[in-house]
Amino acid sequence: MFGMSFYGWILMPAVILLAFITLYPCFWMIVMSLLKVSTRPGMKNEFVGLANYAGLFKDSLFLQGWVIQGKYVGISLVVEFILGFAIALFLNNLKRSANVITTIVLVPMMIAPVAVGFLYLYLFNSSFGWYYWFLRSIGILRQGSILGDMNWAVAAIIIADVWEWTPFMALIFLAGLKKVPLDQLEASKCDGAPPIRRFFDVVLPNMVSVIVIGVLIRFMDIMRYIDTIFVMTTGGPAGATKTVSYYLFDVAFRFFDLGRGAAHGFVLLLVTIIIAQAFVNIMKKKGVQR
Amino acid sequence: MFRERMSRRNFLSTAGKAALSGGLLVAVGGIVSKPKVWAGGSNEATQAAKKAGGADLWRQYAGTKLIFMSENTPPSSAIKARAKEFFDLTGMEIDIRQDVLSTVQEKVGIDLKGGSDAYHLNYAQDKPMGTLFADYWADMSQFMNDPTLPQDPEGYDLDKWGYRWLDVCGKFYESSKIVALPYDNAVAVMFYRLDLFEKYTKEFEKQFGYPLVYTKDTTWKNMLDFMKFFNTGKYGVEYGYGFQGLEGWAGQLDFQRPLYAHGEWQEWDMPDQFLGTRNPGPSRWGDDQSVMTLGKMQQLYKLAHPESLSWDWSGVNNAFQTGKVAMCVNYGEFAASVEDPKQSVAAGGKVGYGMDPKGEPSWIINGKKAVNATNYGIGGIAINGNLSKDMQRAAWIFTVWATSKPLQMSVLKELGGTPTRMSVLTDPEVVKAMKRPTTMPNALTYPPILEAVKAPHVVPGPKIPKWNEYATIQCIEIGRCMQGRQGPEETAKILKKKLDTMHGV
Amino acid sequence: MARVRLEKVWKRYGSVEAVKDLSLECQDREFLCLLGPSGCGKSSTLRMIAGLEFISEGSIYIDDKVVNNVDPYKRDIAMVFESYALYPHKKVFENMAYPLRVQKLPEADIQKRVRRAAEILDIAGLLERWPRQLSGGQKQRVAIGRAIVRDPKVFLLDEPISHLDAKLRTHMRGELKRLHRDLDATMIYVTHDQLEAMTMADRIVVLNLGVLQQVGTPDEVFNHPRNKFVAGFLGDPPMNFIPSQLQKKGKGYKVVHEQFTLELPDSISRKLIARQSSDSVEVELGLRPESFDLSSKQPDGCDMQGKIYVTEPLGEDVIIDITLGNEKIKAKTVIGQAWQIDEPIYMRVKHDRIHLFDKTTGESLLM
Amino acid sequence: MAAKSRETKAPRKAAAGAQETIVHKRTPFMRILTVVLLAVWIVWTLAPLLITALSSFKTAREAFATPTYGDWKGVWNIFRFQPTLVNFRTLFLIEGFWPYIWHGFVASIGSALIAVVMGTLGAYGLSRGKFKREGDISFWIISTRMAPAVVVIVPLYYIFRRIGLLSTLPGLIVAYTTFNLSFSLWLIKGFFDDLPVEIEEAAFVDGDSHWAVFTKVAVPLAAPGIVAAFVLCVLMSWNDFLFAAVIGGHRAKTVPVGITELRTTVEVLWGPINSATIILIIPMIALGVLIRKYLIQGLTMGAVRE
Repeated sequence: MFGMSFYGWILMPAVILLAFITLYPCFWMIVMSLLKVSTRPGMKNEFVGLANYAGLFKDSLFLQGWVIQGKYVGISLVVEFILGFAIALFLNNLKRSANVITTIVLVPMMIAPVAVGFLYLYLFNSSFGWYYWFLRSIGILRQGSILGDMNWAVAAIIIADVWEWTPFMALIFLAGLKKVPLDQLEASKCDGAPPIRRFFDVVLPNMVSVIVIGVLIRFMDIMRYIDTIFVMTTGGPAGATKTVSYYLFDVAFRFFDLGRGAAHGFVLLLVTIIIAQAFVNIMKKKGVQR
Repeated sequence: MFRERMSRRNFLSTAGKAALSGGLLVAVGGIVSKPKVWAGGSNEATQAAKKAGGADLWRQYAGTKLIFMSENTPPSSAIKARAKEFFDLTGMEIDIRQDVLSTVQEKVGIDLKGGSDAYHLNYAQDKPMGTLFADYWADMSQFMNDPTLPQDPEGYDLDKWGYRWLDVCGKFYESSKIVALPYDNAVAVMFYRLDLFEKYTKEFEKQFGYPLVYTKDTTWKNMLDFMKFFNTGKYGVEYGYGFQGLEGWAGQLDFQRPLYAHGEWQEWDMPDQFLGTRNPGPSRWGDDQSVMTLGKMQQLYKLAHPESLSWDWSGVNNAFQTGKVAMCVNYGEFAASVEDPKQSVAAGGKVGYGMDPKGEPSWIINGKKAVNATNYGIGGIAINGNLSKDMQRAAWIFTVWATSKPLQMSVLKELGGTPTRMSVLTDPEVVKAMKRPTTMPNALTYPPILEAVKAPHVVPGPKIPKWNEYATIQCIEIGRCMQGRQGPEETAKILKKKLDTMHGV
Repeated sequence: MARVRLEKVWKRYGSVEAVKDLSLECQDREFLCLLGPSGCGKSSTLRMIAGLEFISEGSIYIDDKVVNNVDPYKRDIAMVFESYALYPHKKVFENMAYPLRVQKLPEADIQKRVRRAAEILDIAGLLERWPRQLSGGQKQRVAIGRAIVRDPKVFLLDEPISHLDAKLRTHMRGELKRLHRDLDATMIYVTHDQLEAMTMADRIVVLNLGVLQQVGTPDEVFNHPRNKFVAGFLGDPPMNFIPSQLQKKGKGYKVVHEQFTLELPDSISRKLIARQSSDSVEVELGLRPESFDLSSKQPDGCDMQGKIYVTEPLGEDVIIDITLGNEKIKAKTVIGQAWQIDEPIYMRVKHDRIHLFDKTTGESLLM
Repeated sequence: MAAKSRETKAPRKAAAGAQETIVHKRTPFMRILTVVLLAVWIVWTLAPLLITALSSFKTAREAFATPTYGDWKGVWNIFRFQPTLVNFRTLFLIEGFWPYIWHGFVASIGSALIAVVMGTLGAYGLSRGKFKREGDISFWIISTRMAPAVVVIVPLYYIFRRIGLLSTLPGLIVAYTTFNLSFSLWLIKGFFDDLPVEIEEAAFVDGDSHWAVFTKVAVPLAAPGIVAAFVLCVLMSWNDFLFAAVIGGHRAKTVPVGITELRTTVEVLWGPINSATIILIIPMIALGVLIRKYLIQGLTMGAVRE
């Protein structure tokens, strides 16, 4: 009767277009990952089975890429989480100017990652960058360089990410804080729990789902985007910021080893999905669906 | 670059105004129709063609539209601005698409490897492009003696160009095929603050026992002294020297200079370094000289500006312009921006240009020579081999036109581009401009360039199909070594292993 | 006006069976109440009649026409939703006019019908308001108004007044009943509130777990419940059930409990004999709180004796909780006597108000 | 949704007020701490933008004028300059940025329109219909958000070349749709899920067909969500770099691509880069503020509501 057919029909256009723009690339990726792509015209692509995948695990840049990616993702997420939570708590404290300040805080999220890269490339430049000047002036950075130093360069891309995305976390947490049930808070207050206890016993458990969603979305995006790194360091110095997603760009578009690139991309996608799924499972286990 | 920007403004202002006034219209046009090249009135070009005596040869593919995928370098911009002349001469439209090199690589790579012909002409930078794609480009030698096609009156022989530049960007792995003609060069020379050198020479002599001058015999060991001297910060700059260690092409070239300077060391043994080879076999990494040089480079890097590893040519140029470093090795075309008082504190005759530092004889243990290792990038124009024969011929007409002496001459005069034909480099007008005061600041670098790009100083770099991967691996490992993360011996060993694995040795 | 008939209707959601083999008929101009606890399938039944849910099996007829595959808007029905379902982006007038606009009636006609409906419902002053500016009762009237402007064949009402406060609910009960009379319409009304069903319905359909329990007039279902579920669901406080033994005694029967023995009157015994009950059966004795005569002193012919556990005065009446051995029962009486907690209390059962149910099946033994 | 939010608004407001005491009491110390920390955060947020914005009006030498280290008075160098439009002039007259802005504008709006129209249809279908493999469809749609762009670009390039979409605005629009469609579908679905079904059912019973219920009742009620999805699609497209660089290319270059090209082989045109950065980010900040209320719901694809 009503239903099925109508809803199916209106879902169709989206599904067809999505299939066209996602399934084919996916299929292509899987096929290519099993081939050794020819390097000269006239030569046939050669079927090599799983050799491309096996090759990945012998490629130290690939393996190192995961370590760097882990550092980048891990530290960024932790810092964004902590700062975001703090800011959310403080924003929550505001009464009158809350809206204006929240609006200011969210500004960085709107900015193109490429632009963020250029902002920080400019600020960290040792010849004329104001942040470089500031760090030198307060003495954190002695004679040295930010983007030319393997440790500082990682810090730099993390700082850029933190700058852009902490507001995202803060806003999500703020939304979460506003949904902590009043009665539970009051009950805990009546039970005489000190503020810290109240935070851990009432506030945090009520925010698990919000936290998981925030971290999950940041995780997914940080795994995909290479724009900021592309602009700021192009993976250097000495490969210090060559995350596994950035290295994929190298393999596919600089080495033009499309077979290897496809295998690389497939593994990256798989790992992202698995970790994301694990997050979702945690959320389900906690039984705190939105 | 001051001059360049000024003249680019002249060239492009017409287009800019059009875009401003009718920005909407132009842009809407972008959706529905293909953008038009500025085609119009001037008959000067037609006259020139007639004078050349073969107007019909030039016009045989009139009506064709050619697409040239190029890096956004000054010569490409200049040619773009002259598309109208080309149209008047040949009746063909030339659509020049400019992108940054990495994007050019991506697009050309996908295009060529997919057997497609979206881009008829490709920018053929010798190493990052040619090594990968040369097999996909058309052989130009078939057109060179073809009487049914226009030919350059000077011809295309090796000696018509800078030292073996035709080989460098036109021949890959075999000498029988020519896949590109050179139209743009970038040669690395030493930029140093002559004013500071003159001012503090006594001071320096007191400390180090010899005068502070830069000559073609200055060695990398002297560089250590210069850096120690300037790094004190007392002499007008913050650091003595800055490298260009940015991963990729810049870093590969930069590391290559000290490596080759000491005993002409190169990664692989090749029959002809200028042609390269498809699989060079086992690498030389790990031999005593390589470890020795790496060790010395570590010392150099310790004293160089700490940002060196993240700089490419423009990064180090910014540092030089802002007076952060007293010396840097950079490509000749940067002279314009260094000499521009609006951008640079070093402008106004304060800069000296010399050959790259020489190898230090005491650091050489393989018994070979110490040289002023000089490397470069030669940009060529190549024709997509996936094109039909007729389209290839049409593309050839553009190639001949774009690499001809008159065009190179005007590009040099107007944009400060860097010519590839010897006839331009030795033109009296250009020779005159090589001394101050000059209207072509880039020409100031030609004397050291012309001296350095010959044997034995010149080093063309390993031309291998896996050049990009090699450059990445090498930059990362040497970079780690320069940051003190791993010792020279260890680095050499890792490089040997990785590069040999890459080639399946 | 129209008749609605359901024939062996099933509704399944995956493996869950919401409505099982339901057959019933709603007469023309009847006020039929679907009554049951939440999850009993009453809403599903109503939504199947409306055409908002698929019918898994069986058929639904409106005026002898099978409507299983007819879209809701072609069934000529009007529905009032529990949440009122007013269109938040339309004013009250437009909300009420909506069904008419869909039918593309002339504007004058629409105006006339909406105004008339508004007058009937006493909301003429609210027509220019937005739904968010209305109170719950007003929204409810608008929702009803939207239903009546159409003059449909059948009105379907899904717990329309359950979100109102108690006082308003009582008021609306009366209003709805009057409306039914004035409109002379067929109405199917879903509720979980037995009081609503009792006061308003011509007939009540009691559902539990998707199964039809009993259909009948309010009097029938209240006084002659077919099973223990119906008996327990209707009445407030609910009927007391006391597990006991039904034994034959001479020609008649008696109910035996460790605390008391109740001799059954002939009228009941006859029914039991007709059922050919065996000599001794486990039964549930069902006694409504109203079916006791209470006394603090032992009267003649006292049936049972208990102890007062607590008293709940209700103004005019009082409910007394009584401990009867291990059982606790509630009795209701007129206020007036001082009942003391923990004092003994003596009860006489109104013999015509006795219910007996089979212990295992829950079926009434008196039907 | 409106009905629902009305019911929940009152208690939520109360909760918001009482949150003040979630962690600490409102002591003067806490108040000062709050003000100070938020002030620091605002400076940290705005400083890069301020420096860049001011630099875009400076000549190169003014922009490069950092003082000696530790010379704190030198901070005023940031504000000491003769405003000039030379960078903007270079950007528009020489580098020809107008078309880039226009391309970005057309491509983002075009793609956002497609994504929102198809997304609204699909979201309604997915939200209200019952499908056998609903979970799989949902997972598929959301998983497209996890695919690294680099992986998608190469095969898309080949398809686009074959059908002639490469390096055209329509091509760029379709390319953006790869990420916009799944995003908007998922986001708008969340808004439809929030609508009480009864309102639509009432419309059904009142005599509307499916299509009429969808257009006259469901879409107007989910309009805020649809608008938010549209704006966010515009934002993501406008900001995109990789697709624009490879699929868009020459004839459909957008501002982010244009910016990266200002880092030329021979010099980094910092002045024009700063101007272009400002041009790139200002409209998006404006859009972001505009849909501020739905921003979080949008960016979390509907999972978190404010």
